[in-house]
Amino acid sequence: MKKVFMLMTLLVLSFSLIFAIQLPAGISRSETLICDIDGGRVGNPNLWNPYAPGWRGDAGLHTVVMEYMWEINSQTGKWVPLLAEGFPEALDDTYTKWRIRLKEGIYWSDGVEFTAEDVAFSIMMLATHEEIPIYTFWHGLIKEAKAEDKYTVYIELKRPYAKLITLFASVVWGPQFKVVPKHIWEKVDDYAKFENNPPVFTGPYVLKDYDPSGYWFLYEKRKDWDRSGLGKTVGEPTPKYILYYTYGTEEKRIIAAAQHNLDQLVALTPEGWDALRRRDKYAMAWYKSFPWGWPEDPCAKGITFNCAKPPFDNKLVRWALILAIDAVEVNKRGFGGTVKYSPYHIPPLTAYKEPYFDPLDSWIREFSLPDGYKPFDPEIPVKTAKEYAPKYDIPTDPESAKDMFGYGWWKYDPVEAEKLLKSQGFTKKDGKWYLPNGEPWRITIVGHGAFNDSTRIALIVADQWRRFGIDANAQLVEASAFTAMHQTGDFEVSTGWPGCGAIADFWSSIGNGFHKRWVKPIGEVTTSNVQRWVNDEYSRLADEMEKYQPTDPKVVEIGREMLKILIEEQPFTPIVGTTKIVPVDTYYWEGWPTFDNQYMAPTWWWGNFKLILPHLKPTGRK
Amino acid sequence: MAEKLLEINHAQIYYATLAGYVKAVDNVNFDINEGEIVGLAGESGCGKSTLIKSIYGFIKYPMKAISGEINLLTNGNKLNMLFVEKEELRKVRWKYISYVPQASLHVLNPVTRIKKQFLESVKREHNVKEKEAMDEVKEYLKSLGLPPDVLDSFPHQLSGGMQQRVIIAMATFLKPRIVLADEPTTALDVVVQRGILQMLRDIQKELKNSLIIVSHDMGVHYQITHKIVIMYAGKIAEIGPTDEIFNNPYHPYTRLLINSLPRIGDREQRSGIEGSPPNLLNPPEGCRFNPRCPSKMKICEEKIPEMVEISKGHFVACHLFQKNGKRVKEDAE
Amino acid sequence: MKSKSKKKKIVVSIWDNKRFVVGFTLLMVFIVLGFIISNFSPYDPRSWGTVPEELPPSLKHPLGTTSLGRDVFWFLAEGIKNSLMIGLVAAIVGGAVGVTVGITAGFSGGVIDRILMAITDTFIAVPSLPILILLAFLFKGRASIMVLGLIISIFSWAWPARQVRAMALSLRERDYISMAFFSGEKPYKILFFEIFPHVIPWTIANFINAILVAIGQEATLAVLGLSALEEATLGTGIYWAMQYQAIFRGLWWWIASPVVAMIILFVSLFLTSKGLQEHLASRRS
Amino acid sequence: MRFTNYLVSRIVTYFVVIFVSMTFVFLIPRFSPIDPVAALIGRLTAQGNYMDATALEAMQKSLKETFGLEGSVLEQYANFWKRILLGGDFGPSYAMFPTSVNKLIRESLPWTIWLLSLTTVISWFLGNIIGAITGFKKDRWYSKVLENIAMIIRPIPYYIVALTLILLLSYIFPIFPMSAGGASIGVKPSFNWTFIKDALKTAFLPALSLVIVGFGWWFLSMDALSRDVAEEEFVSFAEIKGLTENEIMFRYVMKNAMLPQITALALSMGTIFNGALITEIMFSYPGIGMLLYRAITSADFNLMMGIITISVFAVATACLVVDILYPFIDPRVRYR
Repeated sequence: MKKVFMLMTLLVLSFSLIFAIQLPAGISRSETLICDIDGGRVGNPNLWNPYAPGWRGDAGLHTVVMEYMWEINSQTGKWVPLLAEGFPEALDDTYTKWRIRLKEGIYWSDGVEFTAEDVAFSIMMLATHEEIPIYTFWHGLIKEAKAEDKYTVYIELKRPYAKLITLFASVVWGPQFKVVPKHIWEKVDDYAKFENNPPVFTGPYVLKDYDPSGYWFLYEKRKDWDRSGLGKTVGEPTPKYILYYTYGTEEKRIIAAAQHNLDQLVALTPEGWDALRRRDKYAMAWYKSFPWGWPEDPCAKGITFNCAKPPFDNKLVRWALILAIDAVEVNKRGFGGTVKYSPYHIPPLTAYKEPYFDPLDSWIREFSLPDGYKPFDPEIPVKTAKEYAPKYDIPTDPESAKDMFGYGWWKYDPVEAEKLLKSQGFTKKDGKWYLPNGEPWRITIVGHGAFNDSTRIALIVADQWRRFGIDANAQLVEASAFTAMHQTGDFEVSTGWPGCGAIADFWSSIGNGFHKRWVKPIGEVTTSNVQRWVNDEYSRLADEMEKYQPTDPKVVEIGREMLKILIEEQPFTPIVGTTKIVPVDTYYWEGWPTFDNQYMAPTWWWGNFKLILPHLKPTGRK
Repeated sequence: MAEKLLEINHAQIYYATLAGYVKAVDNVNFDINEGEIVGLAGESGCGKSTLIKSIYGFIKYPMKAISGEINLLTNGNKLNMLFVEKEELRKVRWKYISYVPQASLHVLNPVTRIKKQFLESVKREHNVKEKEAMDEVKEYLKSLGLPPDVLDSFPHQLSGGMQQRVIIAMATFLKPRIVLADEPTTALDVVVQRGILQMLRDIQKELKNSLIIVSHDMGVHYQITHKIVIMYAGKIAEIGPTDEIFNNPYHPYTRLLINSLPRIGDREQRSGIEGSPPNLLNPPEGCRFNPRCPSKMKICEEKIPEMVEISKGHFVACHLFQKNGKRVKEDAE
Repeated sequence: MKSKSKKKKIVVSIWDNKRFVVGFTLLMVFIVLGFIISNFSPYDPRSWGTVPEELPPSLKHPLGTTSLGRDVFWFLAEGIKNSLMIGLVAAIVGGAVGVTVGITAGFSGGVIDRILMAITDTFIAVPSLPILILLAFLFKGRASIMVLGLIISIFSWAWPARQVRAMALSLRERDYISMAFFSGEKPYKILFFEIFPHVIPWTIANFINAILVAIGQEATLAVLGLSALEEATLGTGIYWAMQYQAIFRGLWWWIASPVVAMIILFVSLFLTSKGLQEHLASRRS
Repeated sequence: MRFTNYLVSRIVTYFVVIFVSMTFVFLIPRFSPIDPVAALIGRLTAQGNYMDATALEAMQKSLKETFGLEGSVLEQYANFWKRILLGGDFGPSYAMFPTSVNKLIRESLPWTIWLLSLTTVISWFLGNIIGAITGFKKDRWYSKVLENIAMIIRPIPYYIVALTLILLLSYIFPIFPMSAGGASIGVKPSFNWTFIKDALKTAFLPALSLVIVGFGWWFLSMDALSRDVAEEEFVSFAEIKGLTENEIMFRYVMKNAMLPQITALALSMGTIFNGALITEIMFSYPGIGMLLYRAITSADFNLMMGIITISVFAVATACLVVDILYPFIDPRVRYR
């Protein structure tokens, strides 16, 4: 009996003990920031070459070691020159000659000064070396890049290209262009096979140690951090060490955070966050309370139609299917009510309010289908707010609801959907829909098995369409099949997410991306416009948009017209924006960006994460 | 006077089933003396196999010793094999009492060489070196007329008859006082059968011990035994010296058994005994043989017949006979 | 011969075998639940949002409800049916192919034996999980319960085939069977009347084991998100509960129901199979 | 002579099996709707790597060239065999280009082999010894208890077992702190005590989970086999001979019941090379299973072929070894 009692005491004791992660000797937990690795285990941890197709930046390389010419503050949508000074200067009206200025006094981590030679070398490397497979595009674009002086780069293009900065500046995750040290890379024979280990870049941290199995990476702050781009631009990053560590499954990451062994998590499901916040009083997300997550992820999630496959080539059929979707339910079941509705084909970002959403608001309310039906429902956000108000005490007035849940979405109106379908020759017998040719209507929605949002939307929409009378089902496939099926047009409806954008100029994403020139017959591979949607007017506007620099006000003007066409046509239909629940555990570190302190976006896995580091403060807990 | 080696007193051995006890051996008494070859005879299911297993102390669920004694008398000690400690049992087995199972191809461990299987029991008892034991074993096999190279074989390489010889050799190697043989020749062909019986008898002559042999085949008993115990439905019907039993059987059942035996010069097939043995869950009242008995009397359904000695060493349990051996049946009819 | 056989004659009924009785009773409960009661579901168990979310077990919802607005009890009933179906399809197809291939190879010998065994060994050598995943891609979308069972059966026949061949080889050596061959008996008659009876106990055990393995395999595919996620199965039941962190969020009824159901289903099949085997074994001797 | 004939024909079958298996495995992914180039582009775009349509188009073309996927399936097939036969080279991984497949496998395989061979052997021994005891002494209370426990554990999906262990031993009672990888931070793989101790500690939970599940499996089959053997006449005869229970159990019951288990062990040693996907996922343990799973989800044909080839070789070799050695283990079996 006594033994049992002793044992129980021991168990209770060990219960109260929180086990800290074991760090190497000489490194204390209080000066170490532990970060999650977005993509999990790194397959080849020896590979530090950002131009190798298989490189991984999310384990620290591009967040704390590398620096880009321009990072983006994804909260404001504004570029932050990091290595560059100011913005690219067009030297002529046709945008073929450019000049880029660099900051002075930045040094590579091996002590060599960072100069225009490095930038010119890097550009020419991309423009001339065939073995770097991702950059073939640069061969056709760059004619010459040279250092005019130590801090000035001159670039000449083979053809006019107004969007030059989008190649050099981070828009979402990171840019195509990563500057490399000339003094190291000029000695390399084969750029595609070069491992670049240990990595030498301008960032404030250097690689100290890493797991040969790719589960963790330890970085140490440079002694001369003030000679990094970040040090020159923002200030001193606080943590002395940064440990990238992947615990694996969501369950384990939750436990790790609750035990204060993980300071920052890349993404949790709404349920995972629910589980964490009940266990860890130090855990914190973007909003203090519901709906918690950061709603500014640059891709809206929804469904995509294959416009080359009947009956999805008929826009009224597409509209009917949209009206058979209950977005409120999608939000509730798929995301626990935490996401914003996205009626537009760009994500529901704060940055888009002023250029697009507000100016188009009255238009979208009045927008009507050919039969005069007005599909837009601005009441949906209020409805959702009211649903969650009792549980979370949130305001339900239209303005607050708009902030939380967006501008609205399309009505859930199976009656109108039925009317539309019948007008197109569809018939309904015994609650089941039949195609105009008399066959039963079956739809397979392809979802991305590895992305929760895509999976859940596919399953919920399939369920809703079944209730509407269509024999719909969802097929979840892995990444490899998902993209391939899109590229060859081997799908009917999918939950892909082409509706991306972070800056007002959406030319590089849905602008050029939905140009009719990319459309290929089903069976042939196309990398863009996999919806195979052909619209002459839209393509003309896209061509027009290409001619202006991203900062030009004309871009937004054209953009609004393009959005109108997309709304009318619906080649793909975003349903909700993406809310990233990217919590932090503030036991050791505080000063993280939040809704109340929006100096940056909580984009831990993007290159711009480094901009947050100087704002962090240690709590002093041991 | 030959030494008594075994006494069986009121042995009751049942089988436990969901429906109740099956009275496989019910109140059986007899003794066995040194130098005797005793046969246990009866139809299938009469309890003879159960009895011989019990004599060996080989009682496993659902078999259950209920009461009585089967005393093994060794050097003045009494060991009741019905209720004995496992360790005690192991001490006497193979040394004082051995058991030869029914001939089959599955008695020897198929994956071990004969040598090893032979030595297992030998070494344990003798506590001798393997090599010495081996030599002894070889010598013994030779004396029995078995080729010593069987020792290096696996069981499946030997014929059924050879396997049975090996088993008998194993069982008798340590010169036990009692050898039990449970249907030792069944399933072997006639020529081999004779050889095996011969071997058993030779060994018995050599060791001067007692041999108890169970067989449903009266021919086997005729050939080898000195004394026969006839069992019917868990009880002893008749015990007597072999030639008396064969020449002058008293019990109607014994007579039927002997009549069913084929004889030289027979033209027609001998008929078996009509009817079938009773259900031992609920054996018939009175004499258990009464439903099949050609000479059934009224008393046979009411009273269990007692064992009476009709002549010296010849007992019978039948209402037809009184103590003096006079038949009562004629009078009754 | 032995008085033991007396006792065996009395215990002829399989209902005297405790394991069988317990296993079979449980199995019947599952079969009734899956194939009969599930048809009386008040709502489509696959549909989302048919009941209020995350309610603990109550009289109205005996096993509670999920975050998806499904009733766990009715989902489970349907899931038991579908899981059993997957198991049955895989076991029937796998067993039939395995026994046929094994017996054919074992009795024909020579070239046919070599070819059949090479094919069998191929299916043993090729790792099943990656191929199952790739095949799941091939069956675009309509990965119905039947298709899932068939996919799983692709890899469930090879091992049994090898075992049956080994049995056939040893049976072939037995006198009465070679006698039958030499006396010119039709091969299929020998197969059915002489050989098959000998493989029956093994076949039953293998059949039930195949059902269990298939149900387990579906559950593994499900946790990787590769099962027919829209259908209710025991595997998808666990998948959804894991996806919505039922354990951490205290929704124990959601995760426990399919797991416990799986355990009981296994136990019932296991006991039934054991009981049957014991019964057959006792009848043989 | 008989043996030589048998050996030759068995080895011919062995190579046929390997050839057919690999052809099969080569073709299946190529007829599935997966494509390595699309997968890589998909990963880059899904990450939100901002890339304009023109750049994507150009990238598609050059990647196909770099990956050597330009030719027909037949040409690729010929190439594949050429590379393998001329030096065992599986080419570069697509998803982790330009890292070579051989290198990736070399990094992961030792972890897998060490964890799985250890746990397989442990659970095999435990399962067989305990299974033999309970099967032989089936009426003892502990046999019944053990059998019931095994019967209940066996059907629990493996990931539930794993998760329960993590919750129990890493969270509620944090005896084994959660970790990822094969060793702790700063401990480098090498042959010294620090590393081995650390690796043992890290591998404890995954190993425990595998042993629990593996034990259930081996135990139940050994239990059943031993029950059958215990009914055999030779076991009764051993008892008749007066052998002790232990002697009978080990020399008679176990020795006979073990035969099929030895075959099964050889085969499971072969399947070790498949890795243990769910274990690796749940415990973040480095290994070949996750590598293979990643290869499939990213359509990394070369990596897929590399791992599956090794696995096919291992299993086919295990089968071959079993077939050749079995007559030595079981004297009753002859070559045919």
